[in-house]
Amino acid sequence: MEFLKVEDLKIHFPIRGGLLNRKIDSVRAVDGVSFSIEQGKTYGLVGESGSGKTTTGRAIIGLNNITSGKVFFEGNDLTDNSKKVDVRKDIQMIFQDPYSSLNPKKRVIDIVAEPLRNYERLTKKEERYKVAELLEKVGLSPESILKYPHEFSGGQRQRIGIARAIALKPKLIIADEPVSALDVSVQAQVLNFMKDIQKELNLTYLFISHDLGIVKHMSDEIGIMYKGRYVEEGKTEEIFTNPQHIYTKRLVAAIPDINPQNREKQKIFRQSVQEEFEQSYHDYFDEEGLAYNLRNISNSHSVALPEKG
Amino acid sequence: MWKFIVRRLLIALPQILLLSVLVFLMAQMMPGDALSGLIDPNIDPAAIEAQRERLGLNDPWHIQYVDWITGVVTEGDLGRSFRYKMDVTEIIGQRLVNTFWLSLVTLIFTYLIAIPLGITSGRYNDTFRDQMITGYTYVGFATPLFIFALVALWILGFQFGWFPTGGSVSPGLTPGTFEYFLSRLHHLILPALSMALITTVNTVQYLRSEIIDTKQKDFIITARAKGASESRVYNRHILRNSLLPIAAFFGFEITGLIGGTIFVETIYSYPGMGQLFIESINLRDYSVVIAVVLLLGIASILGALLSDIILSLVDPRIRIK
Amino acid sequence: SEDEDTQGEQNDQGQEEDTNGGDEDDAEDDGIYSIDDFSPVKTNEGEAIDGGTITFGLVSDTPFEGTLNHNFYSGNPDVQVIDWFSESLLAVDENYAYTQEGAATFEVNEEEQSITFTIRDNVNWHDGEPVTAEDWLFAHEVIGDPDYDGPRYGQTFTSIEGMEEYHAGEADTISGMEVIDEKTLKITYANFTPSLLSSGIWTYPLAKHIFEDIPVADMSSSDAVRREPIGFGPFIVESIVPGESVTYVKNEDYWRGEPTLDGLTLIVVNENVVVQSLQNGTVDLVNSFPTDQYPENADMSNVEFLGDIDNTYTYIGFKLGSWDAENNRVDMDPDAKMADVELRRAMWYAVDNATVGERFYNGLRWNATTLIPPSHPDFHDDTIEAPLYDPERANEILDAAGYEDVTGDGFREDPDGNELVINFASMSGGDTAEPLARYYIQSWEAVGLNVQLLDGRLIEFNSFYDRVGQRGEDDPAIDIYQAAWGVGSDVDPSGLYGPNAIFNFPRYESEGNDELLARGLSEEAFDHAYRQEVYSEWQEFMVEEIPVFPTVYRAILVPVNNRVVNYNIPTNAGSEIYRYQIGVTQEEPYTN
Amino acid sequence: MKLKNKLLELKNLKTSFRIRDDYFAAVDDVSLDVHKNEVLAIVGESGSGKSALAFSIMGLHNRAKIEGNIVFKDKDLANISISKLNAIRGNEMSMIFQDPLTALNPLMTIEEQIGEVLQLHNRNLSKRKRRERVITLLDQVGIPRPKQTCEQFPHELSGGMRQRVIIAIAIANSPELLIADEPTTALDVTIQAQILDLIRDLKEKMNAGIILITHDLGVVAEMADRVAVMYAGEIVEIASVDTLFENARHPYTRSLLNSVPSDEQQDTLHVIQGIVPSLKNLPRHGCRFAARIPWIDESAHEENPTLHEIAPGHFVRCTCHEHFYFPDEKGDEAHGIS
Amino acid sequence: METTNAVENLNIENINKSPSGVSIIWREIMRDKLALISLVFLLLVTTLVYGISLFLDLDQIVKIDLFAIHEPPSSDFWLGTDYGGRDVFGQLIIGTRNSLTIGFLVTLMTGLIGVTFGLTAGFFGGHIDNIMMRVLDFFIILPFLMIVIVFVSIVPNYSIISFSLIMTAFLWMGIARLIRSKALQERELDYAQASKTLGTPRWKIMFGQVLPNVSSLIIVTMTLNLAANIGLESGLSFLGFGFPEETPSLGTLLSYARNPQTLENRWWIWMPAAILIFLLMLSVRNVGEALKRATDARQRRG
Ligand SMILES: Nc1ncnc2c1ncn2[C@@H]1O[C@H](COP(=O)(O)OP(=O)(O)OP(=O)(O)O)[C@@H](O)[C@H]1O
Ligand SMILES: Nc1ncnc2c1ncn2[C@@H]1O[C@H](COP(=O)(O)OP(=O)(O)OP(=O)(O)O)[C@@H](O)[C@H]1O
Ligand SMILES: [Mg+2]
Ligand SMILES: [Mg+2]
Repeated sequence: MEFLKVEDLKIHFPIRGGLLNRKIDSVRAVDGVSFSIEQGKTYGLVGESGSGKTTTGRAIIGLNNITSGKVFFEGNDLTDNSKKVDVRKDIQMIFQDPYSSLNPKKRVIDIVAEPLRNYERLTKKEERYKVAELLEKVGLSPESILKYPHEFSGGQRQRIGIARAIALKPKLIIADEPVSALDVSVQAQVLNFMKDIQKELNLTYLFISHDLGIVKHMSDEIGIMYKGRYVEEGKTEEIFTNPQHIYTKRLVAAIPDINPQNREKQKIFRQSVQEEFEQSYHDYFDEEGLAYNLRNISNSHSVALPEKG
Repeated sequence: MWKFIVRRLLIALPQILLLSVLVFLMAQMMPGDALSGLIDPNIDPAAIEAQRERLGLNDPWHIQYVDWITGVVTEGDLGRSFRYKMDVTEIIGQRLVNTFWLSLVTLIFTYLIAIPLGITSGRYNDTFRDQMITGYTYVGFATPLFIFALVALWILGFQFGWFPTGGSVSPGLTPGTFEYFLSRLHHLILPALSMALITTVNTVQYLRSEIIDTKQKDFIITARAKGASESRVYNRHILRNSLLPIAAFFGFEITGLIGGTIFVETIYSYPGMGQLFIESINLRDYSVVIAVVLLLGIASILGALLSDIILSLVDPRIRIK
Repeated sequence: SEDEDTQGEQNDQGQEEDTNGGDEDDAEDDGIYSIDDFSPVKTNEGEAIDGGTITFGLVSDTPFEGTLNHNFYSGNPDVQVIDWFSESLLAVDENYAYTQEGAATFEVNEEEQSITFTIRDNVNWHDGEPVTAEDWLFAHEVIGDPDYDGPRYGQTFTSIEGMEEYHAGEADTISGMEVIDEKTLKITYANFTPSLLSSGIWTYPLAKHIFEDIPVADMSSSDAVRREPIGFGPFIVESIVPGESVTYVKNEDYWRGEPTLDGLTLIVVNENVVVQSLQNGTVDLVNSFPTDQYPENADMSNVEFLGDIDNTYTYIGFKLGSWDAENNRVDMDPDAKMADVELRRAMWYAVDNATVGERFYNGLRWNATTLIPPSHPDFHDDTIEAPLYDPERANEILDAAGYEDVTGDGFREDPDGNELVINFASMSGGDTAEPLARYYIQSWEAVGLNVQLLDGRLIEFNSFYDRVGQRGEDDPAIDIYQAAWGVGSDVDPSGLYGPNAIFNFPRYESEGNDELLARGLSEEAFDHAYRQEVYSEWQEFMVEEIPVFPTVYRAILVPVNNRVVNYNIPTNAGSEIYRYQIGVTQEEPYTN
Repeated sequence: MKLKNKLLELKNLKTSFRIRDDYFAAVDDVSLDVHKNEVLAIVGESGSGKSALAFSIMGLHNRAKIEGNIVFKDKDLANISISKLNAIRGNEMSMIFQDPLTALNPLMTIEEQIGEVLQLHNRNLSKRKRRERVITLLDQVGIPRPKQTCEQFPHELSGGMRQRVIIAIAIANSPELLIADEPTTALDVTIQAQILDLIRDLKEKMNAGIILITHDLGVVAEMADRVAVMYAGEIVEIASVDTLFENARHPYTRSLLNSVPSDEQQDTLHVIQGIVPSLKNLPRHGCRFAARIPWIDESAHEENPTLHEIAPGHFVRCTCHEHFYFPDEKGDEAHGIS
Repeated sequence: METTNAVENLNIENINKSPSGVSIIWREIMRDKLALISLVFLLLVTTLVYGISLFLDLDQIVKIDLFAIHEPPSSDFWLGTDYGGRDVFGQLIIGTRNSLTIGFLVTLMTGLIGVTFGLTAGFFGGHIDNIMMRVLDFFIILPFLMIVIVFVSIVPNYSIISFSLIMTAFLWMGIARLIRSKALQERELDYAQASKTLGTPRWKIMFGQVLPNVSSLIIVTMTLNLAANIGLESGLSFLGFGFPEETPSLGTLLSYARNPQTLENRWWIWMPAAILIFLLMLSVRNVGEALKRATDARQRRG
């Protein structure tokens, strides 16, 4: 039994219009995505803006309606509404924007205790104790308990968000661009911390980002999305050392190299990738510019290529 | 564009229908009817009752409604005023023209006042000038229109005698002549100005805050970085963008005017829709009441529609093709 | 004979010029005036110049409707407009009895129960066509037509022989009407009463050559009524701004003679601005001046205030029964809450109408005694003693009648010891309506009667009359009410107090009343003195019976610019000063 | 580095904002040179004063107090009439803004917006010429169908396209100095790469001096010739790009470099303790970075830290760098990463 | 993980609370002199009016006194008397009380309906929103003043309550629309989404999470509405669709000014009411603006 398994997930948003505001078309935000994650690992989801990463993540946690496909969590079908297994508390989310993800009108204690109040009956005292403990775990002083979010820096706020997410001891955390809004130095802080608690609590991450550098740093496995579809999936090293899809190559080439000595090399590399991209575009994408279905090229690495030829 | 308008009108249709039912019902619930005013020992009550019967005033309301709405839809017949013994359409025709001019002049005044004041206030915010203007908006907000209109009538109309104190035109002038036009204008100025001075404060304030907002937008910085002079920045960028919501408000102003005309027309004895409404309510001339409310309700709907259309015309972001 | 009777919505009126020199009060100090100090006729100061124009202010909150024909109009503002260009064919004297001074003369044939009218030869419509007997007949035919939508059809018409058949559509012609020749009309009456000769005749012809092709139902909205109205009066309508103003020019062909003025302008003047308009000469005169504004403006120097007694009285009515719609008559209920005449009498004694008149109306309304106001000097009997304010007396009467406060709550219970709450309905509109109603309640409270304002507020005009019973559906919640009646040019009160009158709101009837009313309309009553006698008796009778009691009579005030000469308040019937004689002494009005 | 081609010189620039009744310096005593055909990168965390600096040069602050000199080609922009400044900006000197979503007027077409800057500095340009020039520019910044784009409104373009339009506005009059304030932060990596290429091309073609503001060290490494590191309103280190990445000295620079995930990076990234102080709470005395490296002895800091030229063209503020070590390195060595 | 002493010893009562929204508002008002004066004035008027009216005998005030009609101010009648000989000062006190009561009632009721409606529509969105917005659209197009006048002339039992209800029925849309659009924005914000993932029920998110975030908007709008409502009431009374005179309101006193004699010669009847209305509206407005600034960090003065 896989820990998390997503099968042929499709999420379409209607576009309304016309005389009576009927549905006239749909945005295929996610269009046939399948992947699975092992417990305790980090799975990175990469892709350019609008490729459907967030939508996928939100669908798993139940914030988006699923058009078709299945999501299994520890063998339970989350898309089956008739079965009321409450596994929701085992899945939590960390949001991109540390500013809007905390209710500005609530004190830290209310924010962190919110999941506890929903699922556990604690006395006021127990609750306070628990919250202080969680804050301590994320490296904030328990004295902060009565402050408002605006009194914290971005990194601290993101950690409050994490404290809230781990309050129920979840098994899976969906982290949607958890550090994109943060400064480099603060990014480091949050990333380190996420790794720490992963070990400590045996967490599984679905780590969504468009920054390949960070995904590479965090993930064991990576899936690359393009226009709602997967173009490549594999172990982190495989993706970075042996990208197969032209789109993947292009992404990898676009990462700025931190060594100024490599400037020229990088530029030439990028140009060559760009040329290849332009030339062989039609080998990799169908008439609508969408990726083909994934095909295994090794047992841990698959690429979206057309069927035979 | 046309599709959009048609769609909006389609949405408006049930609204109007519902409005007509509501108004009709309300009118039915009003005590008395137009004939109840005819108490005269020389008039045979039976004759009055016969008239009632003939006019269908004794039918149940839904039958009366269906009769009425059929007339409205099929021949634009809004019924007949009991009091004026005329087709409602005709009475309203006269009054509507008067109210139209009053509203138009008021709107012109409103914008003539609001735009310079709002711009000055927004551009030089927190200066003395701005404080004066803001002061005016506060005073304007706190002064009920009817008090202002009453006092204005008193001082300018009577004490100084600069303006006529009632009516829409001096007697004896021939429609179409220049004197006639001037006289009408003369009769309009005071009511329109009173209404404009009071109701414009919202627009001034809105424009002010809109300008202050726009001033801080990034694209204004872009304009400055292009080397555009301050006046150009204001005229080409800030104003255009701040006036947009004001333009869009234009349609809603119409709705606002309706309330104002009731007061102003009553106070200045200006024979328009507002005055007609109050009279008709008092005299239970309810075919007129229904027609006035319905018409002004439709005006509100059209105002809102107009706003949407203006907005979609001037704002490329929501331009409808 | 415009018998504008109506209820309380009628304008207050007022009187004239400088303040009194007073009889009992010195008005200089207490601002109380008396109708006796006003003349209904303008004092002429100087010689009239040739021509000139005046501006007549029609005091009204609302525009005039514009139904500009005597045969169709329904509101008072319109008749003010009409009277300048159209007039009755018959003139009346001070008691509203027809005279031979009008555009037509008549001859009564009591035997035949008919009257023959002859229109003078020089009476012509404004377009030059003669006013004919046909026109007069035509007016009757139109008003009697089932399609007619105006309010005129009533007793004036039904008393004509064959009218009801015509009205019902059973006859093509009115059998009682006969055109003898172009200028002569003979009308035969089925119901020949003395009332006929004071207002019982329809005296407004309708220009047949203009209206004949218009369907009756469309006449009132036709251009001939609304835009180019026609008459044979002293002035001709020149232009109309609908609802707002009318300009007239003189009718050189007017049958009494060419008018002095070149023309006149009528404008609607809001009550709120009437003083200013008079002061600055915007208007020379108005139809009626709001009396409550008089004290502050009594010293206006450029006008003379004329005054006349209005033909209306305000009264308190007691509900004594209900309307029996089946039999079309009142159904008096001996167990009604107000059935005890002593209770009603006590309530009359409890209110101080003299003071009300002085204080609320500065003496321009005054204590009323009987149900025929002094506007009909021949019929109003001022010797009758009606209850005057005397709370002691009221208390005594109540005590004697068994209304005692047994529960000790300060209010009297009825003779059976049950709680007595009297519901008082009063109408809104009019400046003093609210305090006046409150005052009456207070006064009754002072003699221990628990009177409550129905619904806690004044009732709007229309619903008031609906609830009081103008459609026969009396609201049982009403015990007493305050209203006003205008007395027509004919004093016959049957329409208001007769057993078959739906407007008999008290729902009162008694043998004595029936008999007196019948006698007033009997043949003998063609004798003036006899009729006076009968109505004097009736007035006295009603003071004893008290189905209603009158509270105040009213004055009409008409300020007129000093430059105007030969003006007479139109209500002042029989003065022999006519509109065509009005002139001015200078081109411009005097200003203040 | 061609020193004679000095284009811009900042001398003791101090930009202060008014907060309630006091002025607080967001840019504090900054001196810098920019030369022709050079990319000077300014890096630093959010709130360190980078944008405030750029805005000061362009004269775009409307309520800030600016002290010191901004000498641009012999003219001191800090003390120049607004009309003269207007003649320079958009013309000889221009700026690219960070947020392509908001930096364009939503009610004007692309053509109007680019045309405006052309018209402002060349009144004689005919309408037709202007349009041609706009199309050329759009083409130049890599917009595929320039003719159609002309007629379009900003909201009809993607973020990358809009940023190109903003660049087109900036280069319309071939400026000698181009200030780019985080031009790619809002964009996807692939588009970022394209935009950076574009800027680099422009530098070469127009021989312009470029101030590139960013907090992405990767971008710095790829683009810059020289780098100035800002912290809390001050420049803490200036060096050529190679020197900086190989031999950064200032503790802040080193910490920054250490916190980026990179190929050679260990499992845990370096974290700078504490937070960037807000403008009101900036330390105004001593080493401003001291609070964030508390394990370094106070005596290691200068009392009034100044920039020291420790190698030709390599300036470092304060003496604390000589004693700096990362706490987990147990203090035995004080070398930068590489 | 071991719990450290810090957690063990955590004593919540000793931790300094950060300033809450209320105190920020309070600070802002204290800083704005005009708003402070306005607030003090409002409180003063409110307390005085409600306080004094406890001791006033309404029956006595509205008692008709035929011998004291139109008395100018004197020591017996501080503000003179009206045309029924009734004490204007007493009417002013009661009138202000009634006007304020109506103002408060209408503001509260419209607030309650508007907020609930707007929040529900905005928060649930989709079809619910669609339907609710149609309803709202319908109310919005009604010509308010006219409909109210028609209603007033229908209603048989006319009292402060029924009047307030009528006003409310046609006045809740503004705030509803405002709250809805704000709620639409808020529900998309991550904190609301976060609550969903945390298993918080929808209604709890709506009232517990979203509501506090729109509360400042609600307070500001309601304050400004209060001023507008007081104005509306007086307007209706002026037109003659107000209360019976024995339930005086400020509008009742003002409507006496329709009589030109009163307007010109008897200032004591209407002028105090006019001034009071003016000051009340101005003060409410000042306080409202200060609140608005307090809730908008950008405009805050301190
Ligand atoms: N509620 C929605 N209604 C309509 N379309 C939506 C909705 N949410 C997302 N989309 C569309 O779905 C597509 C995928 O969006 P998504 O947010 O998942 O992308 P992403 O990969 O997370 O991008 P980013 O990096 O910008 O966050 C986009 O085209 C977006 O416009
Ligand atoms: N107009 C202003 N009024 C007051 N303070 C300001 C103003 N503009 C900037 N600041 C403050 O000045 C400091 C420097 O701001 P600046 O925008 O220059 O930072 P930055 O380095 O560009 O950061 P980022 O990377 O976020 O753009 C910050 O603390 C900021 O809050
Ligand atoms: Mg996303
Ligand atoms: Mg910046």
